[in-house]
Amino acid sequence: MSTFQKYLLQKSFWFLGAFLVALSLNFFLPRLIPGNPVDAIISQMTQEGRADSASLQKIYETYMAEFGLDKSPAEQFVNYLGKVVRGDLGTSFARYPAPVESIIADALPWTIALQLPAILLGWTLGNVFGAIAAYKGGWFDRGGFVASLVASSIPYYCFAILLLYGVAVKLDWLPARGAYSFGMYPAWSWAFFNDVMDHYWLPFFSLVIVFIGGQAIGMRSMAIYELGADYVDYSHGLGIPDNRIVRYIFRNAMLPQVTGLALSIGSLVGGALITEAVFSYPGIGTALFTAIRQNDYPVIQGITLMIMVAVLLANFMVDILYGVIDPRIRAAQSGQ
Amino acid sequence: MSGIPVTMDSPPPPAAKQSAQSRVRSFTRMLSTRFYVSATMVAMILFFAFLGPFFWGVGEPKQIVGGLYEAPSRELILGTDNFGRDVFTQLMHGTRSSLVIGVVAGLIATTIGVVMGLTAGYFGGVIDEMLMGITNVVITIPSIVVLILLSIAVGTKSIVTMAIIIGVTSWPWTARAVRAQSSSVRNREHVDLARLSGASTVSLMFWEVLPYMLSYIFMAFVLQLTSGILQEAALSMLGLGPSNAVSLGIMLHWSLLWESVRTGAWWAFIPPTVMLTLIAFSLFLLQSSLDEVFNPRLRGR
Amino acid sequence: MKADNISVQYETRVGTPVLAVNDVSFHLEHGEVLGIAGESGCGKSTLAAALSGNSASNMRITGGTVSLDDTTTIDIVKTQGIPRDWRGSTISLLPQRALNALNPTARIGDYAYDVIRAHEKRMNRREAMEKTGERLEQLGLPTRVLKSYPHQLSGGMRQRVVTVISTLLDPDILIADEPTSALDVSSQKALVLMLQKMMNEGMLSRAIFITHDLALLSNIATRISIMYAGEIVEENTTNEIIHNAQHPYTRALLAATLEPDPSIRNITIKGLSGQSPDMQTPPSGCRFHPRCPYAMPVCAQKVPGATPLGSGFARCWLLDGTTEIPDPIKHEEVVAS
Amino acid sequence: MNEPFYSVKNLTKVFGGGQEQVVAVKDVSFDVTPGEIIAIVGESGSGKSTLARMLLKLSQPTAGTIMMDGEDVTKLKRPNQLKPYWRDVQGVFQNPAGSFNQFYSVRTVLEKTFNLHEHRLSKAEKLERIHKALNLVGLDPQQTLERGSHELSGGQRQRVIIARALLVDPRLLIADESTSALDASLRVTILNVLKDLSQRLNLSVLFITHDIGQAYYLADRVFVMYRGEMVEQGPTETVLQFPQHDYTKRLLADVPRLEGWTASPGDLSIEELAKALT
Repeated sequence: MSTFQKYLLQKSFWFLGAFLVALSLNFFLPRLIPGNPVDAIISQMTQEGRADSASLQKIYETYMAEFGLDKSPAEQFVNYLGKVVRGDLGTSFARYPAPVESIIADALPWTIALQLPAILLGWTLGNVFGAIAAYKGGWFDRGGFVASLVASSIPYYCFAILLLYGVAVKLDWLPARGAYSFGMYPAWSWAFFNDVMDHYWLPFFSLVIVFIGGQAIGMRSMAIYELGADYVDYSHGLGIPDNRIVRYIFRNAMLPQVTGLALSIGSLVGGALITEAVFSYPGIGTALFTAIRQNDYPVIQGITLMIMVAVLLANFMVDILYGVIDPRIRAAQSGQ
Repeated sequence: MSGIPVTMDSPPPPAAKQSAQSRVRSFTRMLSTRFYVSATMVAMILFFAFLGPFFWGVGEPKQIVGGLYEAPSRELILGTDNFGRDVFTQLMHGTRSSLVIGVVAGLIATTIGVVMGLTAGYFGGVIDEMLMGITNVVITIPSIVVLILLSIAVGTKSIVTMAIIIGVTSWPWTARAVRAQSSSVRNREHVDLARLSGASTVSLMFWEVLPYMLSYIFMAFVLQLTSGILQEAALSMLGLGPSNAVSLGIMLHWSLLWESVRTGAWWAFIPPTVMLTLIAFSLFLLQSSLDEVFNPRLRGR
Repeated sequence: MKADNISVQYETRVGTPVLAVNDVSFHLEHGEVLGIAGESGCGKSTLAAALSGNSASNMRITGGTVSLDDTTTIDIVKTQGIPRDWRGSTISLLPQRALNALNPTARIGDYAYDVIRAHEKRMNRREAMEKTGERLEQLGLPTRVLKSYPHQLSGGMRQRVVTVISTLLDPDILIADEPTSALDVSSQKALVLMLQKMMNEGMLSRAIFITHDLALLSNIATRISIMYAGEIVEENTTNEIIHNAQHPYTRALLAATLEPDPSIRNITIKGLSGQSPDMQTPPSGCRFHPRCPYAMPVCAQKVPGATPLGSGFARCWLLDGTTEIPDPIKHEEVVAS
Repeated sequence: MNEPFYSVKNLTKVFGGGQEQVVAVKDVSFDVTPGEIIAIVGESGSGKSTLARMLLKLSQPTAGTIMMDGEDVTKLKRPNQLKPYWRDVQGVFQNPAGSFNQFYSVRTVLEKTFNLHEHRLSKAEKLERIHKALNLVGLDPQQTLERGSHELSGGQRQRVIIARALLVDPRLLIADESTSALDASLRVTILNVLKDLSQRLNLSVLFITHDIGQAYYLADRVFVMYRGEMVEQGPTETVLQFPQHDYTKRLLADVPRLEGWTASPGDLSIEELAKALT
């Protein structure tokens, strides 16, 4: 077995472990709710007078069976694992009998469409600004640094609220809620596309700007660290032009930033839950916000599980990718 | 025989000798404007949160003092919220809750992180692999998810419970960084010399390794504190906040639920937003100015 | 090549600047290797940095000119170091920590191509590779290193590869800044022999070799300058420095050079007491006087001028003709009973 | 000649396991007699520092024994078991800056050593010993005691570290590259201190170095290490004037001298040298 295979195996082992821990957390934590989740939802329904006692009893039994709460914890866990493997995440409480998978499937495309471009753009611009600021130094650096610090220290949800109020409510330049106008129906038409884009800009920029700030700060400090490296001095001494040297620095400082990118993409789903809630954008974040308000445990659990899996997968790929980019690490993997 | 070979070494020139006083002086001179600005901001926020209620408080934070979304007036300078409660009073109490949660969560996270990292870095080998294995697993599981699940599991929460939940999920980065530091300090020769003086392992870790990381640990604490405050706000906005208190996140949760942004009741959501931003900004600035002092490479930039 | 009145200082955030190099001048003829020797903190590496255009952010060149064969003279204060198009092709640097001097994520060949392209725009990649490969072969190094990353080479190999890259463009002057300090004796010897071969075969016409190791320096340098506290205290041909040193500091350095020779077995060599001066507030008069065993009142008051000594000079009040000169070289050694 | 009091037999240290196994020290044996200075010469990677750490009981040998006064100390591990050993065997390391905890004054650094003593010493006794030790290494106690690491020069720091070892009246001092971080002119003063202490206190010194010149100047006996093995040992004159092992010969031929490299039969041309080194 080659060293690389060994490395791969070892990594897979770790991630399998992490995945099991994630699954167990996802399974056991909601079951720690005082009483059990079904009791909680039933008592809420009773309070709100949403159903008579006969149908309550029926609902109760359905959920007990669904959650498997009538069996032993070990059996429940095995049951749960089996269902997860089959892609069955259960049934929503609040939107009974909608399956959780379909709720997630409706919301996920919106989230990806909103966040993936925002992350890619913010990451690219942030890294370029950061590297240039570190290399140029002086006023450009100081000004840029303070700007990035401000941009990255504004919590992204605060920034989102301010944008929403300023641009959509006060100035009324862009629509204030949703992914498309009320009364529009999703269709492949220009009108619909334009409407979607109108709704898109605000949440998009609120994410991009914050992301640029964070990336720029990270890149700047990595690049400052690289600037002190001996190879930079040596390259200067040999008369290699500045733009080449910036490229070396950029590449070497980039390695940790690549991890950052992949992790952001992985945590994309969970990353800006609140931004969606603020703009009532119909993605995962808003779904989660609603589910929490309605104590819709199966939906909460489904969403958290999906986020965990996404992040774990991204992490795993980063570890492999990292080896491909950095010859130092690649060498260690293939045992040179 | 004896005599000639050993030359008496004269003390170094006076310039090298520094009194404790002058050392303090040169330390304070290294602090930048950035430090003074951020420290002043932090002090003002602390004053506002902890002493403010005695000066400007209008009753209890949850006391209803007026109608729904009353605009700011002379009596109620930030108006009322969706329940008719005084926003200014809530803001002071909310800031206090956020700070308390941040400090407690920061302390918990830093302590766990330092203990894990120090132990792993100092001993190396199997212990290191085990502890870092745990750390890596915790890192790869997104903390916001664990926070959501934990918050649901706990049900009704106090501010302290909230802080504990945040603290126990956010230590791994500190652990990793402290481990890297401690395994490098551990290889310094004075640690071996102290061992040759018969010092026990615990005293080596405490007296020879830990002092080298204090400045770093303090900075890590400031970062953990900041992120604790932000995480609390995020959880609270999602509706998973403490049930018996007001926090900045809870104020924002209400304004999301009751549509104060879209109805234009700016006094209900601008104050907590600005306050959170101020807190985060001043703490980041503080951290970066300290980083500059402790980390000579960044100096003069 | 001539360098005149070079002064360099480091700005400090607190207090007065550190005067690392003070009014240093030297000249360098074709076929010569000028050795600059001195102990840590004497300013020798700062001098190298200033001459190779490699300034740290807080370094200021406050005086000096560099001229090449009396044709071009540049004021290095204005440019803060030598101009970029000179670096690598006219004046090249062989750095102190060669082990980390190569970009870790570039193959040796690609890096060599970058160096060549910085000066010869017309050369394409294949030609550059061929040129580098040829040079490696000439110096007895395997051409496969072209495809290697720096971390794949051993320490001694990396040092030699860096030497090849530094001299790739046949620079007029090579400034070697402590290139041997991290190497074991066999690799040191290999490097010195390689530099000599380059000199002999015309890849290199002259060099400045900076080190703290006088014994090694005597094997490569034709002339030696001894630096102390930012100044050159003595300069002469290698032979004169080794056999007929005049400055007390030079003598102390020579005496402290412990050679594996039976003659050092039964003697006790006195070292110097004290430490190098703090360069924020250098001593008055002769900078060496606080540590000098022969210090006289005048040494603390006035800066000694350069006394010519055959083909070199030394700066010491003992040499101005009014004071009796102590016994030469063996003086610091006291024979044990 | 004195009887040896310290002896090492077949000491071996192996790092790692399986395919990545590295034998850092292999079957090293020697004796030490009171008052002698032994130089262990070798290049970086020859295993000399690993040997020093084993002898100081900072790392556990894979095989072999360390005997002190006929008693086997190889298996001792816990600090309390090792205190008596550390009263006899002390160390000085390479980097004077790293040897100092920058948060403590010279006094604090020195006082930590009293932890090794069997009996509690009074304050006055401690101070007296500290004064004596600092005087032995040529430092003025009044001027030095309250200083921190950053207020001392490299040479002074190294002297304080030697004084630290002297506080317990050791019989064997292991100095691992203790002079290589110092400038040449300061280096000889430290060598002189070691020489003087050895003679005055009948202290044995194990001086580990890569520099043959220093070994020549200081040592009564020289051991040569190469790739973890001790390839040659004997009286300094014999080893250095009539080297037997090829490695010792090459080392001697490659040492730079003021008069140029001595031509020896084993001298290589640059191509051969380059080939031998790659």
